[in-house]
Amino acid sequence: MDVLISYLGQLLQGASITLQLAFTALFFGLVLGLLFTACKLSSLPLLRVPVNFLTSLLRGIPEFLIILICYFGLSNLINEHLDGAFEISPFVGGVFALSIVFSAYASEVFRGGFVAVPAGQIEAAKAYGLSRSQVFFSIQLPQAWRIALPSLSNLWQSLLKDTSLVSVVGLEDLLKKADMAAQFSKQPFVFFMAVAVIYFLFLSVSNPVFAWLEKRASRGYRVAGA
Amino acid sequence: MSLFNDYLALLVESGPAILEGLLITVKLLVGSCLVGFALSVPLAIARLSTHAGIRWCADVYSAVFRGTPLLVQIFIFYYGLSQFEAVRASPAWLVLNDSFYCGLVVLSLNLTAYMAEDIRAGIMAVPNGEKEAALAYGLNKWQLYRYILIPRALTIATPALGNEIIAQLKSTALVSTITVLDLTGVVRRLSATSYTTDALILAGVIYALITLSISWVIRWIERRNAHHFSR
Amino acid sequence: MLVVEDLHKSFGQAEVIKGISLVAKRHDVVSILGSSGSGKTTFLRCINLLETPNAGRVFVNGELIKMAPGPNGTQQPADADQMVRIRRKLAMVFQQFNLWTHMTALQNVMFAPVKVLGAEKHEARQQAMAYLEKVGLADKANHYPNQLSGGQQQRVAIARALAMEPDVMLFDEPTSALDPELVGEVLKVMRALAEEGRTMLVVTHEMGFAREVASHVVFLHQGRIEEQGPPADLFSQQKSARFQQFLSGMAPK
Amino acid sequence: MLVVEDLHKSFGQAEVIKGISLVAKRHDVVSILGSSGSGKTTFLRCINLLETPNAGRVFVNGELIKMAPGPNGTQQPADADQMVRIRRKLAMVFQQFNLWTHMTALQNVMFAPVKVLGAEKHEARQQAMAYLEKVGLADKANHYPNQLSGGQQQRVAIARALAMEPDVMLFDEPTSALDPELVGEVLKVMRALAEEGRTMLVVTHEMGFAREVASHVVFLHQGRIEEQGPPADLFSQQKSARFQQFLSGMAPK
Amino acid sequence: EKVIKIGTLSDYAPFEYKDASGKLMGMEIEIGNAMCKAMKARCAYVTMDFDALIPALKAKKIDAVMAQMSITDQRKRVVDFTNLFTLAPVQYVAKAGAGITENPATLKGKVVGVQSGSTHETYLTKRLPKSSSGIDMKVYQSMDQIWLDLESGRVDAAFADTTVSHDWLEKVGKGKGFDFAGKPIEDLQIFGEGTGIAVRKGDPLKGEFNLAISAVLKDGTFAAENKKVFPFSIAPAK
Ligand SMILES: Nc1ncnc2c1ncn2[C@@H]1O[C@H](COP(=O)(O)OP(=O)(O)OP(=O)(O)O)[C@@H](O)[C@H]1O
Ligand SMILES: Nc1ncnc2c1ncn2[C@@H]1O[C@H](COP(=O)(O)OP(=O)(O)OP(=O)(O)O)[C@@H](O)[C@H]1O
Ligand SMILES: [Mg+2]
Ligand SMILES: [Mg+2]
Repeated sequence: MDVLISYLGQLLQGASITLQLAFTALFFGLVLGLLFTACKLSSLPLLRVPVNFLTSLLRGIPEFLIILICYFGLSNLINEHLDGAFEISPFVGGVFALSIVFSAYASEVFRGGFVAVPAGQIEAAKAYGLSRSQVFFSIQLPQAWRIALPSLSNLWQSLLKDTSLVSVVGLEDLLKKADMAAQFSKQPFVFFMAVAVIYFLFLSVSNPVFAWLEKRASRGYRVAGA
Repeated sequence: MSLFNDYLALLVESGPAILEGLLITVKLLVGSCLVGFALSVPLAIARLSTHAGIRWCADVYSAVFRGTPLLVQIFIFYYGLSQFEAVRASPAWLVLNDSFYCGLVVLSLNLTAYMAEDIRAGIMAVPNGEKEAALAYGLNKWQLYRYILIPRALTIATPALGNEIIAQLKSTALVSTITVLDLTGVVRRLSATSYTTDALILAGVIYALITLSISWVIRWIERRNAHHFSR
Repeated sequence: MLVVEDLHKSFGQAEVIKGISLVAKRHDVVSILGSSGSGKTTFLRCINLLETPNAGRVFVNGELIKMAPGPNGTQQPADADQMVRIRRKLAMVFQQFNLWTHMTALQNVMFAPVKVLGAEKHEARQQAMAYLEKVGLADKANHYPNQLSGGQQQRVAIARALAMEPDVMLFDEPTSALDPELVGEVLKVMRALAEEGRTMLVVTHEMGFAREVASHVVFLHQGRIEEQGPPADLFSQQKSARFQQFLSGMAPK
Repeated sequence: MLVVEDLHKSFGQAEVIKGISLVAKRHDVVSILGSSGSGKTTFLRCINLLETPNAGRVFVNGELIKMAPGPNGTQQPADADQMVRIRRKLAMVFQQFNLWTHMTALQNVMFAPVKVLGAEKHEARQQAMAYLEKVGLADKANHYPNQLSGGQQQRVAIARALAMEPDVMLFDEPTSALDPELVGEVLKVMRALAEEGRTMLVVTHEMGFAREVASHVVFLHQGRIEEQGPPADLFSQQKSARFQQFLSGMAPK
Repeated sequence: EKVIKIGTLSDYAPFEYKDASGKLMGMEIEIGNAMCKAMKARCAYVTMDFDALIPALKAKKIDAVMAQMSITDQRKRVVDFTNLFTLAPVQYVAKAGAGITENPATLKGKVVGVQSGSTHETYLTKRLPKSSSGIDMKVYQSMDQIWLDLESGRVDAAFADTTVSHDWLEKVGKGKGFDFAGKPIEDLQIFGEGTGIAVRKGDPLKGEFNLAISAVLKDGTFAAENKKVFPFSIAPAK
């Protein structure tokens, strides 16, 4: 217990890194994910096919490889062109990697939601002369959002925990901090339980938020539960 | 070309080991997906239950398994429980002591929680009128789910479930923390002995290929089920 | 046979059904008229408990549907088994059809007989085809609902209800999407059903139907029965000014 | 003003529209009759390109909707901007209403005017309320579609179309869910619109409407125009046996 | 003043680790500081995972690696190593009184845990394969896990670096009745000589580090730091 208390500050620092990474990646991931979804739903094969391939690839390659590629690969690339004047921080590299991976998953979740929107309502929107983007944002998105929310909350849970992948490039997130403490103190359980509790706290904040979002998004629906 | 030769040499030299790891990975993936899927449907239904007790249990399960890192779960199941004499004496030890089955169990339980959320979303997206028609025709709850809500929900949730399977492919790698030599375990070992990243990259390629085929199958299933959505 | 006693239903603050009582025996065809929003659909939905009434009692074939008090002053079905059992004796054609999108027309029609009544699959299929034939859709048996025209969907919905061969049938505007020719066809079918001894409640805007097929006509207004009686009397002379106006097809001022 | 030339449409192997031509000028109210499945809805959908015709040309206010050959023998709209622009001049009331579930009645009505026509929000709201008033739904403005009765939904759909103040209106059975009283109301509104100079295509099963409001009646049968003309002539004497039968409200043998 | 960016680990006590305040400490860090002083440079430590060290070196995110990295032929293909910096003796750990020693016969029918990809694993596979020795090998991703399974009895012995084992034995193991089993095992071909400091190929930093290593060995800094954590010396033999 004493060890835990002495390392509590470290754990909280790690938790703060985890949250910073996760929120930033969530924002960029959602935006990019919607963009990917739009491409996937496009009637143009030129947009659809490469994006489908890209997102499959992003989901397929192990994350720590993507992070290594983003951090070192991008640095190398930029350095070659900018004479090493530019330095990507581990945070930026990590957020970049987490964002594109998140967006790849999110694009599938959104796509499922969009497909489930009743065709008649999209047709009504088209018939009234809404442009593609208006149909997308005003009719499809609000309804797809409702259907996508539970799966998005899944992705968010995963993202919170995937921040630990960024420890490869030296960012010390919650799990890494716990690892370090466990390795030094030789008391892994104390710290792993602490991690579980802290993640659980995150969950108990984010769950009500998602429940609230779901309720808001379901205004006007009679939901088929039982 | 020398790069290619390097990989070729790696394949020839470590091919059997990699293949063995791949087999374990596939077994874990298929096994946990089957079990996880089978359990996730009842869990999703329980999450939507009007019975507060059932819903509470389901919520707690979902919160525990989605809320904590899989790594920690595996760790606790394998190393944590083994610290207790009582567990070691119980019949559960037969499963827990075997790292492969222990890994399979935890992977399945974890996936269940995630898949249940996707299915819950699908159930909630089924137009209410179709559910009411089923009730009006005297289907009981079980039949309502079995014939109307679940089939429709699965169609709606297919892309999200595909995500879950793909993510699971990589989650299986975490079993290497409990001495199971899956694909990642094998290549980590290879790269640690050879001090090069060739094997890691090779594994990346294999994972990517499996993912591509999974997403292809998912698309195929979706297309097959899509006929009644078109108009 | 169906008895409804003093049924009430509110959505939030708004009371939509304000105490309706009704008796419909075998061979009875009760036609329910009323302007849009008067509570016709809600009334039908309360009978098979798709909507739980706030008060009132419903008997089907003499059996009271048991209700229990639910949370904050509402009611809820007390006995799920009984509810399922009774619903099997009631078939409903919905105003919006509510066909199952993931099944073909044929599957929609044969589904409930097989799963609910336990009919043999082969026989149910033959019977379903016969009903589809009856509504003129044998050639569309393998189409999915989304590949059918509005009127075709409505006819599948009718065939689906017929295939249950229920004691009591609840029809919610079953001919709204049909042309006059088909309306005539459907009315014929209904008359035959009444002769077989079934009980029917039909919400309709077809005055022709109310006049010719119904044995009893009920006029709903703002959740209450404003006027009722045998069609011959009702259509020749109306006591209620509101019903008069409704029939005259003119707008209220 | 609307001109359709030799329109064809197939679903897979089945040809549903087999060459329809039609001219509708300002002030024209064209009533389209036809039995269920004859292709009425498909025809309307081809006009605003919700369904891409396999062959044929459509002119709106004299402007040809450009089509380009698509993959494997189909057609597709050639100019997306043009398509959007033309659709703004066409408003449609769908057979199944297709209201946007995530918007209230009021939002449904004011949405397109604001987003598509760029109307000022405040004004659009006032106007939307006026149209809801016209269809008798001012008190339901803040209800979501799922909280409205069938007839109320249909009236919101009509108000939504009216609010666009389009040149050409496509109505697909706009009174199917309405009682006779409201039907009379809606017909009045339509007559007023025609007097304002708009062009209307109305699919309907209300012979009364066809007789009294339409300036031109078209009878579709199996994807072809079987008979057409001014209602006075058509209803007094039919050349086509099929049309005769249709009107007589009797089933074909 | 010149800045040398040194890549290291944050979870490898007692060589390098972060204490409860997040400060980087450990034997290698202390000696490293002394070497930097000798080189008249300022050392900036950058921590990351072991996997990322060599890529980071190549990407110039760091200039040197000081993380108990063993000098091996494969690694020499991609980086340059300084002279030998520390030795890395290896030894079994088991329950005291279990009768296990460095003699393979005592391990017959027993399960030995090793870290995946380590030289210890190579040793068991090459020198004592199960077919001839009857020793069951179990491979773990990290040392922590071996210790846990040693406690729960899933493995009978752990085979690891004496340095690492010592840390665990002092903090946990001895209290639970575990100890070194037998003497250190020598096999130059497999275990190599020990660890060095890695730098980019052709980097003159290598020469500077070599001078610094000699300096800390000579002035007693190394021995002093060594003594703080281990009762035995891991200084390279002359
Ligand atoms: N997506 C589709 N795939 C296959 N067949 C279709 C599809 N949509 C419509 N059809 C068929 O085309 C025919 C014409 O349909 P349409 O909806 O135009 O009929 P309608 O005249 O509007 O009939 P109703 O009065 O019943 O609404 C019908 O037989 C229908 O089954
Ligand atoms: N879920 C709901 N929430 C709030 N109000 C509702 C809800 N469902 C129905 N209503 C209201 O109850 C009233 C009666 O609706 P109902 O559907 O029974 O009318 P109806 O007589 O069937 O009309 P129509 O002929 O238009 O189908 C309507 O005013 C409607 O707006
Ligand atoms: Mg109704
Ligand atoms: Mg139609």
